[in-house]
Amino acid sequence: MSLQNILNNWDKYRKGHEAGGHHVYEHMWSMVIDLNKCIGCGACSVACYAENNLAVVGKDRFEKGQAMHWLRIERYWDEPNLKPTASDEFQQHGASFLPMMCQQCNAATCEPVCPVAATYHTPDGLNAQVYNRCIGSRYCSNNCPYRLRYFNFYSFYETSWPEPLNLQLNPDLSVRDKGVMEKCTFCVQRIRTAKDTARREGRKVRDGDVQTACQQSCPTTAIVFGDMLDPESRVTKLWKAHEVELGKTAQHKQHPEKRGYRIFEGLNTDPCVMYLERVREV
Amino acid sequence: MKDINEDIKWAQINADVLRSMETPRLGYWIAVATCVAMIACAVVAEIYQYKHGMGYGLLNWPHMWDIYIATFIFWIGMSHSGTLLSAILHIIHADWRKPIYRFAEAMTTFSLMTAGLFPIIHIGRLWNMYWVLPYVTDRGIWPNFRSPLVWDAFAISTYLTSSALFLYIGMIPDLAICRDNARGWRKKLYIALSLGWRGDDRQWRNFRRTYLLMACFLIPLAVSVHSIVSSDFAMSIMPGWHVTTFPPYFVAGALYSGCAAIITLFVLLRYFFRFEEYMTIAILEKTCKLTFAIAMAWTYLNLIEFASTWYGHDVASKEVLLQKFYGPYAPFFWMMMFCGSVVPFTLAIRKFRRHIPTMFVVSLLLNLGMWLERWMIVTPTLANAYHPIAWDTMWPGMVQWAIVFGSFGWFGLLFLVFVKIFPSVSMYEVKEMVYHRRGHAGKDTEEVLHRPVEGVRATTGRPGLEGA
Amino acid sequence: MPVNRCTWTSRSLLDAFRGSIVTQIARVGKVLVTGIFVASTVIGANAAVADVPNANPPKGTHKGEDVPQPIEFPHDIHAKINEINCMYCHTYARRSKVAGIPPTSKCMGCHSVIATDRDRIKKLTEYWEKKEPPPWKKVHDMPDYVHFTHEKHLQRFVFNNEGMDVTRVSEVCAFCHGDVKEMTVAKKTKPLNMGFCRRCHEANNGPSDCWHCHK
Amino acid sequence: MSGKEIDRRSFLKVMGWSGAGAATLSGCDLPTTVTIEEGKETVVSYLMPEEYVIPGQGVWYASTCQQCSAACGVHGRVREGRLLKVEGNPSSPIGRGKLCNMGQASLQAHYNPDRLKKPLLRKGAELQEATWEEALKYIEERAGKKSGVQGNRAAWLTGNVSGHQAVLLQAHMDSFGSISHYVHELINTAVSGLANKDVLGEVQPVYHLDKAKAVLSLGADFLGASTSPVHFATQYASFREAPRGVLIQVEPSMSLTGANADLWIPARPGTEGVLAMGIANALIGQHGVSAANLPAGVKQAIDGYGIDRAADITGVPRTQIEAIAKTLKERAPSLVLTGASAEGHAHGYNIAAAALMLNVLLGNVGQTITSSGDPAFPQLAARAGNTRDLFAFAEGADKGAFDVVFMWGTNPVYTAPAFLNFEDKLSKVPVKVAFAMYRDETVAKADVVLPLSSPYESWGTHLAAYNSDEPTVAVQQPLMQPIYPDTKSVGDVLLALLKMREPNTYSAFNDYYAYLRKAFSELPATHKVGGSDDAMWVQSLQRALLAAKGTPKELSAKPVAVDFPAYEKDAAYPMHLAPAARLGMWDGRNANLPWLQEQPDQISKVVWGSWAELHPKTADRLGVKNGDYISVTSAQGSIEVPVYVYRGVHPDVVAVPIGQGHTDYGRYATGRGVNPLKVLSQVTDGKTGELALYATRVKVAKVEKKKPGINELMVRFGGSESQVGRKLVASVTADSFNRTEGA
Amino acid sequence: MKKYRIMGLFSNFREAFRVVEDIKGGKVSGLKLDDVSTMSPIEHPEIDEVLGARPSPVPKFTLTGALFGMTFGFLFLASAQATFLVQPQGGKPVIPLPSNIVLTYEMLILFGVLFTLAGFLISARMLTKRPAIYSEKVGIDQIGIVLELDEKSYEPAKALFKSHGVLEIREEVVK
Repeated sequence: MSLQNILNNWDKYRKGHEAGGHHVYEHMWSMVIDLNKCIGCGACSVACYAENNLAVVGKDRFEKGQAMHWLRIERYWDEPNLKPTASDEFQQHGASFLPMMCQQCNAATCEPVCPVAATYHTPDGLNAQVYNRCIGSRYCSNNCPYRLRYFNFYSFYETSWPEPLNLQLNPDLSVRDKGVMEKCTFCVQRIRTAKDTARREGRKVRDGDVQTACQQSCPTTAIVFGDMLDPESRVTKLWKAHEVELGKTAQHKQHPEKRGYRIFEGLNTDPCVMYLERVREV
Repeated sequence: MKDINEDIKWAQINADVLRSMETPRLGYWIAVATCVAMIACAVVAEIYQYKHGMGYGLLNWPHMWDIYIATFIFWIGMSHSGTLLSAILHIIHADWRKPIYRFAEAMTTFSLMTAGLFPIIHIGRLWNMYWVLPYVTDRGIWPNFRSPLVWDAFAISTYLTSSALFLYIGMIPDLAICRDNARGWRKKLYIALSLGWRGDDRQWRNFRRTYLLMACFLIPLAVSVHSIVSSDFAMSIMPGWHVTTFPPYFVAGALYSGCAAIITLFVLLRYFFRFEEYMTIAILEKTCKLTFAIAMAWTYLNLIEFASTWYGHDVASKEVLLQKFYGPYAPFFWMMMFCGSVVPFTLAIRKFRRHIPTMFVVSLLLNLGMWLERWMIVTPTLANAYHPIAWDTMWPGMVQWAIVFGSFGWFGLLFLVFVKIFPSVSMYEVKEMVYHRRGHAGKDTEEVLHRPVEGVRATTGRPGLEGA
Repeated sequence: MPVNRCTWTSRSLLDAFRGSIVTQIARVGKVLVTGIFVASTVIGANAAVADVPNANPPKGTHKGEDVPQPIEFPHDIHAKINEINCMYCHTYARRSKVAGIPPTSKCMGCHSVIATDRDRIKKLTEYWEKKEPPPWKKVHDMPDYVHFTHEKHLQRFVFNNEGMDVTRVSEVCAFCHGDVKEMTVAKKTKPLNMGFCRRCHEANNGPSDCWHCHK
Repeated sequence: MSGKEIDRRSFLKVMGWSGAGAATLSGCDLPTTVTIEEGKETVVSYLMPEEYVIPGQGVWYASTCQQCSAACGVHGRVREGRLLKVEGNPSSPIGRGKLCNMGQASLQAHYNPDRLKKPLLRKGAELQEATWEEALKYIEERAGKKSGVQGNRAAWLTGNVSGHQAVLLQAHMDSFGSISHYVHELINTAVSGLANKDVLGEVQPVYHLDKAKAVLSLGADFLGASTSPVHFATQYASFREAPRGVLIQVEPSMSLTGANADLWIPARPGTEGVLAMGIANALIGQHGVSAANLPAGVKQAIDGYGIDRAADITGVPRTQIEAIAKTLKERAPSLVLTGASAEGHAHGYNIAAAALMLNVLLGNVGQTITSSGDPAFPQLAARAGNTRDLFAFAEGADKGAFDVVFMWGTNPVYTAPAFLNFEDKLSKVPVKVAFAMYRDETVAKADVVLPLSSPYESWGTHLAAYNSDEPTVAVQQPLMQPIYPDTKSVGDVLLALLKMREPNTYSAFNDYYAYLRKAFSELPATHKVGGSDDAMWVQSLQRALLAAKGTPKELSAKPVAVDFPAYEKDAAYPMHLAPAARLGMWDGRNANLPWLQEQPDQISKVVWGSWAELHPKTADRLGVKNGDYISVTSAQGSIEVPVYVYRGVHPDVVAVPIGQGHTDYGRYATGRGVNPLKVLSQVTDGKTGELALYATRVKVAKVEKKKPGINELMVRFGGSESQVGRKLVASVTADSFNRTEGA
Repeated sequence: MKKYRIMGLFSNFREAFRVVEDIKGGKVSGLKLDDVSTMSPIEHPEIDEVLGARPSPVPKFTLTGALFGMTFGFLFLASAQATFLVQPQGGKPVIPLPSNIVLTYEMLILFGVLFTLAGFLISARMLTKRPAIYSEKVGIDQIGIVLELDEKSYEPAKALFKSHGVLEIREEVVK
């Protein structure tokens, strides 16, 4: 905490996202979700409940809109680029499913608004939420265009895990009490375990070492997860193949028919989750 | 027409004002009891919320904020007129401010004290509220200075400190008068508070400078405070919040609701403390005209905000706007427009302006409109933001209503305590007003100045300020 | 089943205020004072204490409570008199986040022949014969949102630390556990709070990312 | 996954718990919201742990999921003796390392707070807790060697059962000389099974979705409530890879599969067969598909349903029928499947047979439909359930044909339609023995209840109801010590019962583990890894499966001639009831799992309750909107249920998914929603006698509900069902996809 | 020599000002303008014309406070941010100017106000004991002309007060 420090490192401290950001990233965890394969079954969502100690809130609280699903499957009956079918009478093209979890934005709008810095960007490229620092101002959730942050409106642990259901709780992460915000962490406890194991074995984290709970469960393998800084990882290849790049607000694709896109990219949140468009017979 | 009867005797001024601070009567206690009862509602609700979580206020995903924040802005807004207007009017030597600025500034301080409660009440873990403050700790963590909420904390504490000091410094000569007329505990209190004021020329000279400098600070400060509060919204990314006109819009709204509140309290004080001599219709009229001007500015800024949203053609913002017009919150939106933009036209009509009961009702309506405005800023955006899966209509629960209701009791109680302990009309400044008026009137100055003053003393025939 | 939860939420409002706001304000004050005090002393003291190479041991003391254990385990006899390495019994420390209480089989490995006539050993044998491990109580407890890893700290200060002899591991353990050699039943003698951790991380270039410890 | 799966038995034996039961587990690093509790928490310590057991680190063990009959392999993560998470077992040819939502929620079945902890004995009207000795004595007195119960007077009413449990069950039956085994499953393949047998010569052939380029599904919800949802979903993933297959779904109300179809068509309920005939007509007539391999009768039947007639009967436009035919022809190989909504009619068999005829016509047999071969271990094979058995059992019970019934793995009191009057008939059996994990409607009627340990606490082997082309015996091993010490695995219960009947043979086995271990050691030498019995056993446990490749076989392709009754309108009951089953609630057995209750239904996004799906047209006619109540009345009774309106349902259909409406099934399920099975009409499939699930005609009327309570409210996730122009889900054409990603 | 402080109370402000003018004009020997001060119920700037310009150092305090607030504010924020390295948030730099400007602005005002207050308390000699000659009438409507004088000027001054129609004379011995 000295003037010297500020002056010496001024350039470093003044480096924003556009200039590459402050971090020298160790990893850049990211995800690809193939909507062509996603069937909307919800296995990922339940897997997330199991892995991340998500509270079951019950019907009345669900009705009030206080559910805690970090990974939610959205279902829409229309698509913006899909013209209504000739006979508008039936839902002929089925439904449009969209699994939504925290997009781990590199320029996350939730981060700068937290009054106590309980949410920030880690050197792993993750959007961290530190539960024990959170005071529950809920500003982050308000400022998340994806609405992917969930608030502990109650001490859910009082009702969600009657004995012996509480024996299932994962000890690798906290059970959240009332008054704190929570959200998808890309299964940070699994990332941590994989990194520890790799370190113990004296090697780098390999592609596939970390599987998120949703990815592991997905019956159609629609979710791919990995490190964008590893040039050999599947996600890197997919992002490349679909001509989507991090750090852009609009992708100028050489092949516009490539399916990759990021949701609300134009808001300059720079999400780390790329979706692959659904495929339809027309 | 004259703002004030310039022939009023100075001793009478002292007597009238000190009388208002005397041992309260039954009506006062009833008012206090009412306020305490209202606070009790809020306290019960808050205890419940504290124990069981924010959910019972029916806050939800995506409505993480609701009328707590709306009421917070409301109170912050109300705090603006007092000090800001007082400071501006002081600088431009509009001396009609003098009989009414004291309670207006008190209103500022108390509404800030009320507003300050809301961020605390609304956070999920209020027992950790102090983490917002930048204190040195060996844990090596700081608040996040990027967050508009931290700006709020800075701005509000600066504003509260400054406006309380402004109020207090302006009150020192009056406190000295109280000191001279008080007994018992009050005497001790006023001795301490008047800081040894004796009214010598050195004190007056420095007092004048200090007061002016404070006023100069307070004007930009007050503007910054409400623009910072508007940053809570304008700095976000949400449609309907991310609006460039928000800072001036908020400041205008703040002045507006503050002026309306001044009218309300003006009427009440005039009636209950028989301050007809000081809080004259002429001053009321001036206040009303000012309010009308601000109301029109507010209306304009409101319309320009809609226009820019409409013209700007951002899909999400437009959606929010349309939802305000036609959605489930539309009745409240149109009521806000009615109260905020139509009702103030009564202020433009002399007949209404001079009719005190009408003005009382109108001022309440204006403030209702301003409260609705804040609600309509916070909630429709949350109800219809970018992600359509999170579109939701939410009505606040009883816990929220009770706390909002109680905040009025808290404000009322603070104000009731204030009027009995502090002079709610500035005695020395009314004297100055009379003095200068006569000084400038020219013709009868000599005569008035040379006329021996009758031996009227504040204490004569009156018990003075009793303190147990 | 007593799944203990409490304190930083509220049982009753009064308790909560007693337990949180008032004490926290007090704590802030204390922290402010001690923070400045400690900061000044730490800088001075770092150079002096250098028993463990490449390490700046954390400063701070704490007066822990006496914890009644099912068997009054004498750390002094084992670690001081008999000079048994800490990791002989706390064998998981180098492999896992938790140091682990030694399995009863490990106790019995020696105590089926050594000192079998002592009361404590008789009690131990009783447990062994009942096929029940003694219900040891946790002395160094962390809040559940803190994820401390013994393994990494041992790697940093012992195994990957040049010039550090594994037999002196107890000096590293003492960073956080105090001089256990001088205790019978272990007692908490270090504050083990965030300031304590942070200061040490700063002094030894440990990670400063929140998510390293809080998840 | 770490390769540390080894003999669980020794692990459990040596692992000393500081006591027994759940109470002491609290000490082992359970995450709570606690701050510091110096000296109050007990630390977990072991008595004599294995080398690989390290506190603070999870170990993965393989086992088998028991949430449905698909028998997916799982890996369970165990830490400090607690099972924390299950994942798919990548070695399992069924799930391929994947797991569905029900599989994930199996944890909650295991840790369910409503599990039975002690045996129950009926004392008067009440079931009261008893000891195992008392319960077994009670059974011995009434069904032991000396009880005199013989032959078919002892009955078994179970769900799907396979593996060594089936062997023991058979032995138990044999000890009575009984053949009265009634296997009841609501979600079954009995109708198509018979059609398959008649046409293909095999009840359950293997489908190759991944090889098909076009799939016509007549109500087959293979991604949802089907015989092997995870397996089909993994196949679906490769089906959808470029070059991408086309999925056409014909059904009365949208299923999960329908929601993912390229073309979703609501045919008039029960006319799917006619549609198949029409398509066949179009194939023969317009695309020159040779009908030479069809028997004459079949050809004749096809001719009877010209495209126009088919279009008229089914309500599917002619153009669509032609388009389907075109797609099926052009995108060979194709696959035609049928499912519950097509088969659940009085002529369900005919519809299934017509679909098979299409497969034969398109030459799919041998391509996308192949034989599963003769099973390697026929005695372990799954006894697949159906509803016919339930009728048979009810009839027998009604006549007083049974002295004792053993019930397990099925909840007929809940699933039986009201017309069957099952509860009364069941009560006529003097001794009702139930083995169960939870109290459910059937258990509540039993006289003695033996508490089962959960599948993750039990040993067992299973053969999947649907086998992929790599049939395996799935091995189920306990992942943790029983939470409740007074529970026993199914195998152990069966052994205990057998010991009453055949003490000489079975007293050698201490427990089911011993039996199973012995059984494995008697496997032919070809199964032994390197000729070692122990190595084979360890490997079986590590992979939790044992290869069971059967003898290869060829399928026959002899379509049978079928005809369809004319579609009749019913003036009194103009609507069709579609009691759809969903991946999640399944047949209602998962209603007590909070994760699944809280997971929004895939289609309607309703949580924690029932709903009725209506077409907007129908809803307009009734004057109802989302959340309003309607009554659905059949000749058998009436239910009241809130409405969800969307365009994924035929206008003449009201779809009420099954699974809710439990009356006695623990805290999460009881009193939630309605059970549409209760209003089913007494219609059965003409050929198989199966309950025709989709054949009920109903009438629908609006019901006014003033201020519904939370229990009656329809709670749905999500604000907008439209993307309102935002780019959330976007799509490209298959052409473009095949072009860019096909190579 | 004895030192006195006397105060003449006037209800006629003009008359009181004339007293001062007379002293200025040397009517009382040994009395300088610097020895004259007033006690008045109101703030009336024209008194400066009578008493002459006297210094008020409050603005200096204000300037110091504002400058201090600005510098301290920014440096405090920047150094806190520089040591708090888990700060990368939303792609913003570690030391973000927009928010620091806002907060610096607030700190400027806060310290400006606090220093002004301090300046007032110091330069107005607040928090000192009231002199014995203080009359509560200056809190009502009378102006007091206060003179610091010695025995020599004592009587002439009193006479001067009387000549201008003083209502009351209060006195105290200073030394």
